[in-house]
Amino acid sequence: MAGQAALTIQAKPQARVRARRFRVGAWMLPGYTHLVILWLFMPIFVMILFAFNDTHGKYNLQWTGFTLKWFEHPFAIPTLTSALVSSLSTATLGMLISTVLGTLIALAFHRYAFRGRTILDSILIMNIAASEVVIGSALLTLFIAGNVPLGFLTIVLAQVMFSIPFVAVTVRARLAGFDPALEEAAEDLGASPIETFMLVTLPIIFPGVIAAALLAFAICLDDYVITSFVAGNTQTFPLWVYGATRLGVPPQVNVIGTFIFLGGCLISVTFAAFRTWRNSQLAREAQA
Amino acid sequence: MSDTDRDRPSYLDPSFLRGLTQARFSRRTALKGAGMLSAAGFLAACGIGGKTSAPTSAHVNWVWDKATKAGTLDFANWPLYIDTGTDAAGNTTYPSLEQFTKDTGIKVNYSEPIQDDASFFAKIAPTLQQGASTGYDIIVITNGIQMSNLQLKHWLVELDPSKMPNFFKNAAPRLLTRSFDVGNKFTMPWQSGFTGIGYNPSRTGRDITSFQDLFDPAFKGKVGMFAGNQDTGNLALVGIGVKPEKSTPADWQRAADKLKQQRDGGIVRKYYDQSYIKALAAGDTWISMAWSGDIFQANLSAGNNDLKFVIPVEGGLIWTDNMCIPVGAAHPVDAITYMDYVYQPEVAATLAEYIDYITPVPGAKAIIEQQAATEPDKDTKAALLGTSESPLVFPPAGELAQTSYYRDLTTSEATQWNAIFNSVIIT
Amino acid sequence: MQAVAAAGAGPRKPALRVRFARAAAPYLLILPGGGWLFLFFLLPILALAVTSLESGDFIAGFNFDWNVGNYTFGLQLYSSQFLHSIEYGGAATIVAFLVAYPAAYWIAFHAGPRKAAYLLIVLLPFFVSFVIRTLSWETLLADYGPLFKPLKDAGLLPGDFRVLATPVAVTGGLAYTFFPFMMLPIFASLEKIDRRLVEAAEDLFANRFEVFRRVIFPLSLPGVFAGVLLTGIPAVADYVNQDLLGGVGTTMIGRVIEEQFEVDINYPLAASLAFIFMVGLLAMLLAYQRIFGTKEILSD
Amino acid sequence: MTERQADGGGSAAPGDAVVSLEQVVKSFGSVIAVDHLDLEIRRGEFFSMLGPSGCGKTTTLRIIGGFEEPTEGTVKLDGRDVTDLPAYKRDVNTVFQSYGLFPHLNVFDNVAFGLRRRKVTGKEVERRVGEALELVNLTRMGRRRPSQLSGGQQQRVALARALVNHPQVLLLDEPLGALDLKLRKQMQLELKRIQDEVGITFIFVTHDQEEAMTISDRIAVMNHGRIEQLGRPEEVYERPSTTFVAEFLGASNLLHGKYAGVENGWGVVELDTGKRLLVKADPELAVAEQVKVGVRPEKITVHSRAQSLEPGVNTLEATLTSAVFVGVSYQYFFATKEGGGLSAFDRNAGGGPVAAQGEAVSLAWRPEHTFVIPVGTGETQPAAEAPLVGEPA
Repeated sequence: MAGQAALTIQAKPQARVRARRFRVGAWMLPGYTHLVILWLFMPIFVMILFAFNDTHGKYNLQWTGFTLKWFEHPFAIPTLTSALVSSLSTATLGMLISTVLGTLIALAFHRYAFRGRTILDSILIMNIAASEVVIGSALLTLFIAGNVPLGFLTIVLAQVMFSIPFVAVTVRARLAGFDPALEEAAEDLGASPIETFMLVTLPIIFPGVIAAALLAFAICLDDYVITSFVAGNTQTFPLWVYGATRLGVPPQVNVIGTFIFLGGCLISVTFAAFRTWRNSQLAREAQA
Repeated sequence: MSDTDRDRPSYLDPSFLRGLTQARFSRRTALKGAGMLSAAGFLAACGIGGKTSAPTSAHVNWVWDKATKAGTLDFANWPLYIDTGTDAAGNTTYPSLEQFTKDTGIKVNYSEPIQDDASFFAKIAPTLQQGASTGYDIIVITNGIQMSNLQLKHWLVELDPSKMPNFFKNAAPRLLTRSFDVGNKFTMPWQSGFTGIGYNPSRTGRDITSFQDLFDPAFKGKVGMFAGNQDTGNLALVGIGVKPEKSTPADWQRAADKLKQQRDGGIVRKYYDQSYIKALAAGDTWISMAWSGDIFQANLSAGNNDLKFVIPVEGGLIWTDNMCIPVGAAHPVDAITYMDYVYQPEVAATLAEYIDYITPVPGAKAIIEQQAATEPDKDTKAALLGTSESPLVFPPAGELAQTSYYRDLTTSEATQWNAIFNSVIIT
Repeated sequence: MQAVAAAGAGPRKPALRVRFARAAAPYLLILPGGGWLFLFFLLPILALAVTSLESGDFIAGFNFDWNVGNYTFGLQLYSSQFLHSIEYGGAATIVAFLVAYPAAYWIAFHAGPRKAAYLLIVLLPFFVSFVIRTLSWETLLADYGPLFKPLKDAGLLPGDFRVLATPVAVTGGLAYTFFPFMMLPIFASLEKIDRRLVEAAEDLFANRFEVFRRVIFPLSLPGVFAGVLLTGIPAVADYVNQDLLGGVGTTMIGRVIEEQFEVDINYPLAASLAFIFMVGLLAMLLAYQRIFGTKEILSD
Repeated sequence: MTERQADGGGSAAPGDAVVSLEQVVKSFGSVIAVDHLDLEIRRGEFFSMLGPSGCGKTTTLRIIGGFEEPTEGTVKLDGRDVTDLPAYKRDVNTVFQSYGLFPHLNVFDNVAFGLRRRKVTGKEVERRVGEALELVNLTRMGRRRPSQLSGGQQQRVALARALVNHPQVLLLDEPLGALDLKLRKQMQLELKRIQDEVGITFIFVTHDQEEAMTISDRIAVMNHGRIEQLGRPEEVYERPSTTFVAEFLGASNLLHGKYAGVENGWGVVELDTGKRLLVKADPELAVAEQVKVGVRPEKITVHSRAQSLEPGVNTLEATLTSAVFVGVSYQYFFATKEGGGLSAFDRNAGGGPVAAQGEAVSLAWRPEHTFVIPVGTGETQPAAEAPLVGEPA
């Protein structure tokens, strides 16, 4: 009996292999893709691994044993913690302001044909494509010339500046599929322009606005080059980490990096789950 | 602060800088840079309006008459350049600073933004140029171009000698006659150190003694040099047998040519900033220009207790990092209180035990020996003795004689120096 | 109708107020953001241009005197750094393309229902700060790091083999850092391709390779060009990768600009270098815009 | 010509006009979309604007709705000048071509949207939305999202959403365009029923002449931003006043000639070949005026040459060039001496085609079915090529 069962089990896959022509190309491409993914994750693995390294001195370069102690006190370095806090606060401010301003630009592009459209368009592209080192140095030049004290304020000014185009582009992409009749319909039904925006336009483009805001937050949080030019004495997380590279980055950085990575995963998974849930919810509503 | 700052009389005693040939700089000249873009028309309002005042000796009184103790202090230092501990919650603490707070009631906001002199100077310079406060009461700057510039630009508060009794009592005699701060008007040393050669004997396979070892083809691609051109340039001068302080631009060029050989021969792996120590510890370099205290620190780290530091037979460099008060500092009294505070032997001893650079207070040695004598724990005792006996912390006179200070440079010399050595380093 | 003709002397036009409000609306919308970009993007570039024509030094002060010498001096002194930038940035762009395209192709066409998941996975590493990722590469690629130590211990690699502190490490790091900018536009353009076109090509006797060469690849070109642009420009300018992963003789122009600004305080020289660099890139961008338009960049 | 024909529809008492446009112009840059348009729409009527795409009909509708401001001219709603009033302050509602249903709201909230903007609350909203949904037969769909509805259902929601506000005028911008033929026919009747029921003025824009004729009380045929003809469906069909109208509303057989005056109570047109055709006498036509004479294909009967025809009937000699079987009828194409081909429909009564290909036949029709179009200088050309084959009306 057992032998027979084994035979049938074996027989099946063989049959399938024969049925489908076996080709080298069939596994090469997926194999390559998975190798790429491995390559993409290698530094992340290293980061996470060394968050558990039981290092004793200043250097967290060689594996010296497993420990959880860095996770007990991830905020043990006051200057690192305050750098993280200022990063989060500049990024939050930068996100809020650039999301509003960028969305307004996207709306203008979506709704109106106006003089200067192509110029603004070119400025947006230039901004996206311009090198950070050029923008950073230009901003520094201006701030020095204009006697603007460098610090938190100038970081926010800069971060908003380089986030606006990304927000505008992202929201515009969302608006591209937006039926202008919807706004007209709202207006037609007695909604003032503000009501129209709040009740119709915003709810519909909201996923795009959220995506734009997250993008803006991410690039503000992660920016090193421009921020380093205009930060003055203010330390942000990337600036602190970059400064610390000279001596060896303490394991707390790995811990915080791991948290950020997990946070990113969590947000993505939540988004995906929310989508699935919403779709099923809609399906259920339809059946009711 | 900027209001009072504007009223502040300018001062300058040009004699403090050896070789300084330029005319005095008035505040107006100094602020010209701030108006540099006025040609563009949109910057008319920027700070050209600073008052010009003749230098006056009244300066010292001017700051210190008005200033009072504020009970707080912003201290900008280099990374890992102070004693640290860990509290119950695992947070990093600075015991000597806490002790200071207990003793004086002054709370210290301690930060470590200084990675190297040049970039830190470049960072605070625009602020100072604007006549604004850097936000720091104490900064730690190495003798060298930036220190000269700070003084040239009148960006340091002249110290009040009456507020620095410990300094005059306990500082090493050699520190009272520094060429870059004649009369101790602007600075008090924080620590000094040597620039020499660090190496990993297990990798090099032999002891390193000479500057020439940095040129050994056997170490091809495994040699680290400094990206800071003061260290690299001066060490190369010493290496080719020229005393830096007596060197001429022709010597600089010869030194640079020597360094170019090393570079083009593929011997140098990279021109490092402070990160050299990481490379040395990781084995990426086997032999490297190094600062004395770092080697000790690196050996504290697990798996790296075999690094060695040597002052080459040709001679090494000695430098001094100096505490100073930038103009516009909000809490000068608190600052000078702290600067003098660390000149107590007990405090100096605490710092020396941790930092392992040359302490400015020779009297600390006796304190550490005392502590070692009464220390019950064997390891701790050995560590204390290691510090008190270390020639890198309490260098004997012979060792000091073997070393040179950086070449003092005028502004125009600095430009020449930068051009010559940057052409080696920046490739 | 006669009544109408009698009603007004001339044609009736809408009230001025209404017309103004409607005409002003787009400008009111773009004013805050556009103003921000003007103040903190265009104006700084103007300031940069002015600074680049100054002379003097930091101690004595800088004067605007049409000092074109900064440009010739800068170009002459740092020509090899400009070259490095183009070499490494260009090589990194090619590497990123070679890595991204097949992966994007497979995910877009053959990953089936797991397409979204794969795309997400590809992007996840980029949640982590770019400085930390680059640092991780430094650790990974160290001469006795986790990647090479085992190989060296096993005798598979010579003891003096190294990747860190070489142009290879810099190029790899750049390709890694800007990978999403290559991957996303290519993926987006591949995804847009109508599957029926593939079927049509197959129907017309094209084999798989021919389908790819004659149909899919040409249709994905806008995404490829956008990716090349979005990867190439920042890669050419980057200096963090070079700083952490490079060695002797790998200095890129971004580093020089940064050093002139942030270390040597030679603002005019730094500004002229930045300006040369920007104008060069802008020329490339304009050429690109001429040939391919900007739609792909803006819609992805 | 426009003016003459606009009056031809019979003028309404001024007080009865719910919408009136006076000398309205709309230009987009150099393109003139609406060209000095005068129009009055009567309270309670089902009014259609018909024309090819680009004729300005949608722009006119959008001007009434407040989505476009006229470059010149006045828009009056119920006698009140609303030219400067934005859409949300006008007592007019629109059913959009793409429906414009809010995708993030369900059917109920979509329909309630306008009520809530007018601060109607609670039970009243529920009652009125319920009524509106009942009116369009969607009573049980309130919880659904627009994306879960069929095209026809979406169309009904859009209608309910507009009607629930009891506007003075309902604007419909090609609302049936996206529906398939069968559904479209059904919705046409439905629209007519609903309009009867609620008594609201409907202004309907379409490019489908059959649709316009099916449901409208009056039709304005537009071309190049002007109204070519305005009147009841029968009027514009049977007596088109321009070539454009004649050709846009179904197939026409047009022959060129000149007006020869009145004989025996009939007007006479002399074709270029000298052939004389009888038409309705028109006092506005001058003798010797260049005209086109037309007859709708379904009015033509086909006879063998030998057959004698009753007097007073217009006849033409022709040769059958092709016959096409279209189910309900045969469609014939003829060549004539007078130039140009003529077409005719013959009901498929079971007898097979009346003639063989190449056969010489006589075509006949009654003088009262003949229409005359003056060839004036203001003659406009059709914006779109007129359909060669029209379906029987």
